Amino acid sequence: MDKLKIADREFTSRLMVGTGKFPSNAAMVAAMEQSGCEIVTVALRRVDIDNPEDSMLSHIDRSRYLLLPNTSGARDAEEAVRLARLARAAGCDPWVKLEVTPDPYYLLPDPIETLKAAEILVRDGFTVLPYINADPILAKRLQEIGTATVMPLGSPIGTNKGVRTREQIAIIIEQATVPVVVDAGLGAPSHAAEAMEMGADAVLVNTAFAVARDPGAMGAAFKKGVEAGREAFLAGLGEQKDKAEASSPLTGFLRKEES
Amino acid sequence: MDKLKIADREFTSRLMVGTGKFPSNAAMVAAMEQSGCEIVTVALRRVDIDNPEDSMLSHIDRSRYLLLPNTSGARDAEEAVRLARLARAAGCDPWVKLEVTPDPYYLLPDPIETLKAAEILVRDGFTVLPYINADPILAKRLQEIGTATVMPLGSPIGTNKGVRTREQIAIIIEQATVPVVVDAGLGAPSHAAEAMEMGADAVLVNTAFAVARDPGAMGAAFKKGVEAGREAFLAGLGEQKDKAEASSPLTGFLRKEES
Amino acid sequence: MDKLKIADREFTSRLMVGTGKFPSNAAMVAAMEQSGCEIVTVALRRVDIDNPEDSMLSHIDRSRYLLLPNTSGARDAEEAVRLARLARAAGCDPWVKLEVTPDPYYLLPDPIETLKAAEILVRDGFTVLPYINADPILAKRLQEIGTATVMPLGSPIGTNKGVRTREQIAIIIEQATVPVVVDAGLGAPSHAAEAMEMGADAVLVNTAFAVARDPGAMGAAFKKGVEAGREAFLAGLGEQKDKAEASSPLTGFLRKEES
Amino acid sequence: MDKLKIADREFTSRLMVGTGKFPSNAAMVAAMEQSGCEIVTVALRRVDIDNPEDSMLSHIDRSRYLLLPNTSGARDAEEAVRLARLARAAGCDPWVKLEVTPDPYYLLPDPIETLKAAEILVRDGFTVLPYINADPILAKRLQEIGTATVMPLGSPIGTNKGVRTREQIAIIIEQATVPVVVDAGLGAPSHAAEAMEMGADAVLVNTAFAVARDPGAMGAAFKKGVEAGREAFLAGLGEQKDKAEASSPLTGFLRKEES
Amino acid sequence: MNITVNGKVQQVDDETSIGRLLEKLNLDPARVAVEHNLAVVALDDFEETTIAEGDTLEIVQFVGGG
Amino acid sequence: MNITVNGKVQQVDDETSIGRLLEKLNLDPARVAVEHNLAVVALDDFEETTIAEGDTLEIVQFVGGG
Amino acid sequence: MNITVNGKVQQVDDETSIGRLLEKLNLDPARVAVEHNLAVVALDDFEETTIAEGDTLEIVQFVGGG
Amino acid sequence: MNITVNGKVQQVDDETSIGRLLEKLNLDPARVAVEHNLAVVALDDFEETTIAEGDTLEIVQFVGGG
Repeated sequence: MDKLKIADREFTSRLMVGTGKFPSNAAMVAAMEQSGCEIVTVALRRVDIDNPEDSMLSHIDRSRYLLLPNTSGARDAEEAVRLARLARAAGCDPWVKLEVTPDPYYLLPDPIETLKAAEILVRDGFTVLPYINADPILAKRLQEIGTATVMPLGSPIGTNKGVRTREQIAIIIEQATVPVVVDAGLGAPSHAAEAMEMGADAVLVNTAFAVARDPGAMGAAFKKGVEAGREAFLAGLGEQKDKAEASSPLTGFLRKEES
Repeated sequence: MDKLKIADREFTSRLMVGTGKFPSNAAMVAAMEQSGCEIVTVALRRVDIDNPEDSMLSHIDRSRYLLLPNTSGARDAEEAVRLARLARAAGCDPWVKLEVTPDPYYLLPDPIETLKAAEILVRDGFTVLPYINADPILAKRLQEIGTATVMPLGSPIGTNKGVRTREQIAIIIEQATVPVVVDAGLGAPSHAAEAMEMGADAVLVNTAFAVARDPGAMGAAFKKGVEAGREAFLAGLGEQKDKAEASSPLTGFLRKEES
Repeated sequence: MDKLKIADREFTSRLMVGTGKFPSNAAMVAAMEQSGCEIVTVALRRVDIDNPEDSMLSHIDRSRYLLLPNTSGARDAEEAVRLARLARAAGCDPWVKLEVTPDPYYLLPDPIETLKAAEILVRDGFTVLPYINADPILAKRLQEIGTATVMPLGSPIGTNKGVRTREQIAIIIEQATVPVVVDAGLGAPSHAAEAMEMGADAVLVNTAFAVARDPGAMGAAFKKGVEAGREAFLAGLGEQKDKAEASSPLTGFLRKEES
Repeated sequence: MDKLKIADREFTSRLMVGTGKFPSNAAMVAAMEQSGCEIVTVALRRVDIDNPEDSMLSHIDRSRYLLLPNTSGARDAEEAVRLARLARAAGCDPWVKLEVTPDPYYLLPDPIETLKAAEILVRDGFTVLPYINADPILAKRLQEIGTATVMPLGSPIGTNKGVRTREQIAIIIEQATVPVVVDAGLGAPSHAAEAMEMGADAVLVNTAFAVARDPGAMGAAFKKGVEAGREAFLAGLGEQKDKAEASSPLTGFLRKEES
Repeated sequence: MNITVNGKVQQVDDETSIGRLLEKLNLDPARVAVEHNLAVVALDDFEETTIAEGDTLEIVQFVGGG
Repeated sequence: MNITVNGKVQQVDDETSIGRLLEKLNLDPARVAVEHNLAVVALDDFEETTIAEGDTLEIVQFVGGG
Repeated sequence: MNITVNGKVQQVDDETSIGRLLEKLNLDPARVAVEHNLAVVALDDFEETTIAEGDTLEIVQFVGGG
Repeated sequence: MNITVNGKVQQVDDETSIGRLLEKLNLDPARVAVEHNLAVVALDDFEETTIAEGDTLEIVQFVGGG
C-alpha cells in the first residue's frame, strides 16, 4: 500500500495540517479530523504570566495525531535550537519543523541559519523537517546532513497563491533522496493536487483551512485533492501537447475517409 | 444534497467521461467505473460495410450511464443536426453534445454554426450541450436560446494544458443561468479541481484517461479532484494575498512582544 | 524594410493608439506622438445639443495619423453598420474598427453580430478591422469574407492583464492570411513585446497610456516594446528548454576535464 | 539622466551581456555592439598547453566594455575566490560576478558557499556581483555584507523561460538597498522588459543572444526591451483590473444615455 | 413643428434644413455627422436636405475611443 | 439495381428493404442508425422502407468519442 | 529575591524551586516547558531545581502554529 | 625536473622561471594568469618567480562565459 515514510515512521495521509489562526478550537479540530491528517504542527510561545490561557493541546488527541512542533518566531539558528529543545522537554517526540524566519513581513526562511540549526539538531538526535525557500542546492545539502525531509515553499506563507515555484520544486523532487513536503502558499485543493502530481511526497496546509468559511469541509476537500494528485502521479499522467488531438475518431462522417 | 441538474435530470457526479482513444474497451470501462461518472459521450461513424466491427455499446451498461452522443466530425450546422437525429434514431435519449469543428487540426468549435445548429436542435426537442470556445457572449446567446448547458473549452482538445482560458471561463460562470461544463484540455485532477473551484458545475474529461498508464486509477484520481474542487468551492476559499501572513502567532519568542 | 501592410496601405509603426479615457487632450497627444503610431482610433457619440463640447479632432494632426473610427457602443450588427457609415460621412476614410459589444460590463465582442456586420461593411467597400474574442475559427471566417485584419483580444478591455489568451492567439497567427492585431488588455510594454514575439503583426493600446502617470513617456516605452518584440521575432528566438544549459564552458576549472 | 550605479561606477545601459556559447566571435561582437551594453562577462579556463587557442579578449574593445569575470566552474567558495583572484591578476578591474554552482546539471547557485565567498572577496576589495537563487533573505544578507548588487535568477540558466520567480524577485526588489540584476533564463525581450517593469535595475542576458538566428539583431531587440521596461517603470504602470473598463465612453449611441 | 433630435423632441421653424438646424444649434457642420430618418446625410447635402414634421435626426461627433 | 451505401456504389436485388439490406450486410439493426436519402429512418420502419434504384443510404454506428 | 520570568522582573520568596514557582503562578507543569538560565529543564527536575537571585526563566507553552 | 602544469606532469629544465616556461609554451604572458602552488602570481613577477621540482602551476586564460 502507498505509504509516506519519514524517518522511521509510516503515514497513510500525505496531508499535514497547521493549527494556527483558526477562529476557534472547534474549527481547528474539524479541519484536522476531516482532512484525515496524521501530523499537526504547533508553535511554542511564552506563557502570559498575568493571564495564562488554557493550552490548545487539550483539544488535540495525541493518540491520533503526531504533534510536530515548529520553531516559528526563531530568527537565527540558536533560537531555533532552543525552541526545538523546549518542545522536546515539554513531552513531544524529538521531531521538529525547523523554521528560521528573520524577516517578519514575508516570513521567508534563512538558508544559512536553517542549515546551521539543522546540523545541530540532527546531531542532537532530532528528526528535522526544514522549511526552506524552493532552493534545490540547499535542499540537497540538507538531505546530505541528514534531515528527514525538505519542505520547500510553494509561495509565501498565507498568500494562497499555490505552486509559484514550479520550476525549482520540480528540480528538488528530481534530486530528492528524502520526502519532499511542499509547504506554504497552498490555498486550494487544486494547488495541493498540482504539487502531488509533480511528485511531491506530501503537503502542509494551514491558512487555507483557517480562513475557509467552513474549515472542516475545506479539510475534507484538501484530503481529496491530495489523494487525487497522488493517485494521478502513480497512474501516470499524459504530457502536455501543443497540437490538439481529437478524442473522437477523425474519419469523416458522411464523406470519404480522410487520410 | 449537492446535485447537478441538467434539463430535467439530476446527477450526483460532476465528472463526464469521453470514450474516445482508449487502448481497449476494458481500459475505457475501468475509467468509466472508477471515475464514478453518470454521463459518457460517444460518437457516430459510418459502418465499414466490408468489415464491420462489433459495437462498443455492448461494453456500456446503459442502465448505469446516460449515453451522450456528440456530433464530432460535423463541419457545419447541417451535418451536426443530421448526426444528432441519427443518434436519436439509434435509440438514444434526445440529448446531444453539440460539436461543430470545421478545422481538423485544432478541432476548435465554430461559433456561428454551433449557434445555428443549437437553435434547430432546441426547437427539435433536443437537450443540447454545446461545446464552445471560452466566449462569454456566445455562451450567453446559447443559454438564451435554450441550451441545457454551455461547455467552454479549457484548452484545445487533447493538449492536457488545463484551464488556459481562466479569465473568460470566470466571466462565463458569473453570467451563466445554465450549468457550465468545462470541456477539453483538462489533463490532470488539479486542472479539474481548479475549474470546479472557480465555480464550474461539471467537467468533461477523455484524453487524460485514455493516455494514462492506468486509465482506471486515473478515473479514480479525477473523481477525487472534481469532488475536491466542488467541495472547496462550497466551503468558501480564501483570497490570494500579496503579503505573507504568519500561520504562527508573531509574538516574539524570548523577546518582548512586538506590536 | 519591414512594413505593416493593411489593405492597400503600408505603415512603419506596428503600434496603434486608442484615444479614450485620457486625463487631457495634451496627455493624449503626447502618447500619440511619443508612441510613433500612425493609426489612432476614435469613437462616435451623440452631440449633447444643450452644451456641445468642442471636438477632440482639432487636436489630431490628420496629415500624420490615420483616423480609425470604431463602432463602440454598438450592440448589434445594424448599429455597428450605422456607426461606420456615419463616420465615413463625417469625412473619414472608409476604414472601421468593428466592435459589437452587447454586454456593458466586460465589453466582450459578439461573434455572430460581428461577422454579420463585417459582411455588410466589406460589401459596402469598407476596410474592416474587427475586434474579436481570441477565437481561431471566427478569425478564419472573417478573413475569408474579406476583413483587412483580425483583432483578437489579449484580455478583457482595460484589465492590463496582458496576453492571457496565448494558446488561441498562437493558433490565430498560424492560420492568418491577414495581419493579426492584438487588441485590449495589453497593460505593459512586456505584454506588447510578447504578442509581437509570438508573430502578431501589430498591437493596439489605449488604457495603458491613459492611466499612466506619464502618458507620453509610456507611449515611448510601448514604442520600444513593440519594436523589441518584432525585431526578436525576425531575429529568431530560441526555444524554451527544461534543462539548464551552461552559458560558460563546463570544462572543470582546476580539475580534470569532464566528459 | 537615468543612470545605473554599481559601486562607484555609473552606466547608461541596463543590459549586461554574457559571452558564452556564441557560434563565432563575430556573432558575439555583433550582439555586444547592438545591445548597447557596457558590461560583458567572461569566464576563466585552463589553457590547453598542447594546443593553445588565441584569446577571445582580442575581440573585445576594453576601452568600451567593462570586463566582468565570472567564477563559473567553481564548486565551492574556495575555488570561487581563487578564480576571482586569478582574474584580477590577469589585469581585470577587481570586479567579479560570483557564481558557485556545485551541480553541473541545472547550474543552480549554492547559497552557503556564495555567501562565504562573498564575505572573503568583499574583504579582499572586490566589487562583488553574486548570482543567486531568487531568495530574498539571502539577497538581504549579501547586501548587508557589502556586495555591490544581487543577481537573482529568473529561471535556470539557458532555459529561456523568463521570470518564473516573480513572487520572490518582487520581494527582493522591495527590500533591496543595492541594484537588483535579474540574471539567467531571460529568453526574449518581453522577459527582460517584464523584469525591468517590476523595478529591477538591470538584467544579464547570454543564451538568448547566442542561440538567436541573428545574434546582433537580437542584441538590438533586447536593448529596446530593457529600455521599454525601464521607461514604463518610471512612467508609472497602471494596475491589473478584474473588471473590464471601456476605453470608449459608455454613453449609449442612438439610445438614451445610460446611468 | 416638432422633430426628434438625438432622442429629444425639439421645436423648430417649419421649412428648415439640416444646415440651418446645425447653424441654430451652433454646431460646425464639418465636425459632425447626421442621420436623417435612419439615412446618413452627406456633408454636401446638409443645405438642401429639408426637415419635415416628425422627422428623426441623429447628430454625432467624434470623441476619444479605443 | 445500384444504390450508394456509405459513399460506395453497391449492387443489390430490386425490391429490397432497409431491413433486408442490413441482414444481407450482417448488421444488427439495433446497433446502427440509417439515413435514407438524407432522411433518418426509425428502427421500426426498417422493414417497410423499400429502396429504389439510385437511392443513397448512410449506415452509422456508435464508436468511442469525447 | 528578584528573578526575571519571561522578560519581566518578579519578586519571589528565597529558597524556591521551579515546581513551586509554577504552582504559585497556577501553571500546570505538564503543559509548559521551562528554560532556566538558557538551559532547558526536564519536567522531572522541576521540583529539585532551585532558583537563585537574578536567575532568568523562560516559561513557554504550545499554541496554534503552521 | 618534473612539475605539474594544469594537472599534467611536465619535464622542464632546472632553474626555470614562470616567464621562461610561458615562453617555452608559446603563451603570451599578457593573456594568461598563473597560480603557483595555489598562490596567484602577478604579471610583473613572472620573470623572477623560479620554479622548483614538484611545483604545481595553473595557467588560465579568458574564454566566453555568461
